[in-house]
Amino acid sequence: MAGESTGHSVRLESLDFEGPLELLVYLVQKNEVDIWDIPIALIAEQFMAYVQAMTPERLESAGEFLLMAATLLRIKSSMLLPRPEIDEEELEDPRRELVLKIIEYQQFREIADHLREHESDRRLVFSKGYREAMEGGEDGPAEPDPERRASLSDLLRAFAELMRDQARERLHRLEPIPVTIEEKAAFVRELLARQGRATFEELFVPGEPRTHWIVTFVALLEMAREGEIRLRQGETFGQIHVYPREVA
Amino acid sequence: MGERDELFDQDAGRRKTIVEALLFAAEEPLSARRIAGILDDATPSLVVDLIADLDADYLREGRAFRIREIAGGYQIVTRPDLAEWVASLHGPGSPPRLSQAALETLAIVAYKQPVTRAELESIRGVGVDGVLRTLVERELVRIAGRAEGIGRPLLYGTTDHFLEYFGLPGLDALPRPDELEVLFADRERQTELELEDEEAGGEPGA
Amino acid sequence: MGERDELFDQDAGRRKTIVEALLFAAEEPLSARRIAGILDDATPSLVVDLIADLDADYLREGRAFRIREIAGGYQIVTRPDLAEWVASLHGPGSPPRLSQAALETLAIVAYKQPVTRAELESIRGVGVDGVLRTLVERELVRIAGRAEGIGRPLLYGTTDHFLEYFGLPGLDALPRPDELEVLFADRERQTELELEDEEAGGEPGA
Repeated sequence: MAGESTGHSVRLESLDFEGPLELLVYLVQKNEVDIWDIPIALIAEQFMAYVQAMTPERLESAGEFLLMAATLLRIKSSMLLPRPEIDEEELEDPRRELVLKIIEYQQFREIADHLREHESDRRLVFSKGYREAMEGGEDGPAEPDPERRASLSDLLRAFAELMRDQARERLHRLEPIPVTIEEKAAFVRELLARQGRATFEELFVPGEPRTHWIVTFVALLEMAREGEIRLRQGETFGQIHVYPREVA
Repeated sequence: MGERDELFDQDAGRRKTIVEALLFAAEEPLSARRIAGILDDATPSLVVDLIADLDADYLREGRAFRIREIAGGYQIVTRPDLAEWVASLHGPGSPPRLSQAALETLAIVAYKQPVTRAELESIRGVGVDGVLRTLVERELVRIAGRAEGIGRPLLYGTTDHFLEYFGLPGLDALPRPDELEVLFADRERQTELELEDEEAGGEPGA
Repeated sequence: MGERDELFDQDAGRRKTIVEALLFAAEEPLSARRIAGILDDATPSLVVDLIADLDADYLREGRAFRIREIAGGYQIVTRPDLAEWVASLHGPGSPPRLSQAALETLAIVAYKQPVTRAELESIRGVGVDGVLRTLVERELVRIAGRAEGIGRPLLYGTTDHFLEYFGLPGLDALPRPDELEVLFADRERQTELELEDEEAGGEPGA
């Protein structure tokens, strides 16, 4: 088995491993070696071959691969040291820690596979998409999910974005605002008149300076407050739609 | 019954089941046209028949729901006589969603507490009277004392209910700014008002 | 049938209908406890019976939906064999599947919670910043507090939505590590390992 070591490296290069443990699991399986008695020289050699062939795009995680390579080399050299005769029972196999890590990682990969199956199953079934289901009112359908609870993530994002906006504000404070709220409101009205409704992003012209977007946004808030338009969002990260008031 | 009829019945049953699944899972009332379009091998008027058939099933079997025609479409809704039970689902347990303004204000209170109204307004750049009132009413924010200095303005802080609402074990579980960076950084692109649907799944870099 | 029994039957039927209306109208899975609380005159175990009864009705009547136990509650969902029809309603809008990296990270969080980012990274052998962000944003992972010790790092755990997303009744529906088909043969030594690593789970000699 050990003889044909280098033969693997060619095909190995073309594979994509997210991290060093994934690569190790692959090598252990591919070489069909006993996890409890890993031929460390062989595995280290193949591992290094992969690392050396890593493409520039993968360099982001190169540090992690290199660290593992160093570990493998250290284990390899300590395996070569003559072992003292005493207390062989107590002497730890230098590979042990690594093996435990590989096994633990592999276990979680299997759990991940398990989760993947659940994910697939779950995607085959649908719960009721419409929540307001009470007969009686004649006021037509309610807006989808109007009462979704704000999550911690919503809260944190709100703060993170405020902080960023503030940092930005400080940088841009002196910029004159070259467009007025009225102008942007007129733009929104015109768009709505033309197409009946608009998605949120249609209103923010790509390439415009950020200040324009802010003004558009303020104009929208103003118009919503005045009841001139209505904003609807079906789901958390879903599209926000802008409607003129008249549309029921 | 001839084989042909049997086939026909099977087909009708299959179509009815599909119509039912569609009505059940749709977010809004579905028109017979739309359903027929999905079924592909049925006309709108056949769909209307199937829907009537389903509704009759519900009536006969004593189901808790019926089909109603709303806004040019059909929808499965719970029976009116069960309204009070259904209403108890949406009791005080689920107050309306917090507005973005409320969320932002709350975020600032959480991080800067104890904080005065003036500070909140200076950060948000708009008045926060109404928002603050709502937050206090919903027991997410409380008055935490008075500041020193001129006018001794009220100070605001978050409540225990705030922690409960967001599932936080304690105030110190709020990510610090540096941790927030890690959790929410890189959103620059996406923050540009979500030009693309941002849930682009894969996390190649990680 | 005596008058008494008839009354009883009427009552059981009425309760079943209410349970059905509640399940139908709720936007999230409802626990038997919650339903029992609303019914007021039923125990959770009676509710479980009524739900089983309803589910049997759906099966018998060939309804397009069934009842599933998800995230510690019950929910009416469409039958899996109708998935392609229902999916055509929603168009391509359904959220993307989780990446492999996200799934692996989530698996570790589920088993090791509460867990720090450093622990996640040490098990996966790669950074998890981006993945963690996605998982928090998709509300599959929550902040569960802070660890003791230097820097008091944030701790992460899974959410209820995690269970909903995977259609799991509860965390204990996940396989135990010793139930996994670990492909690295040598079961015996592996069992040894687990005994050392965890609290001795009491799974004597495989």
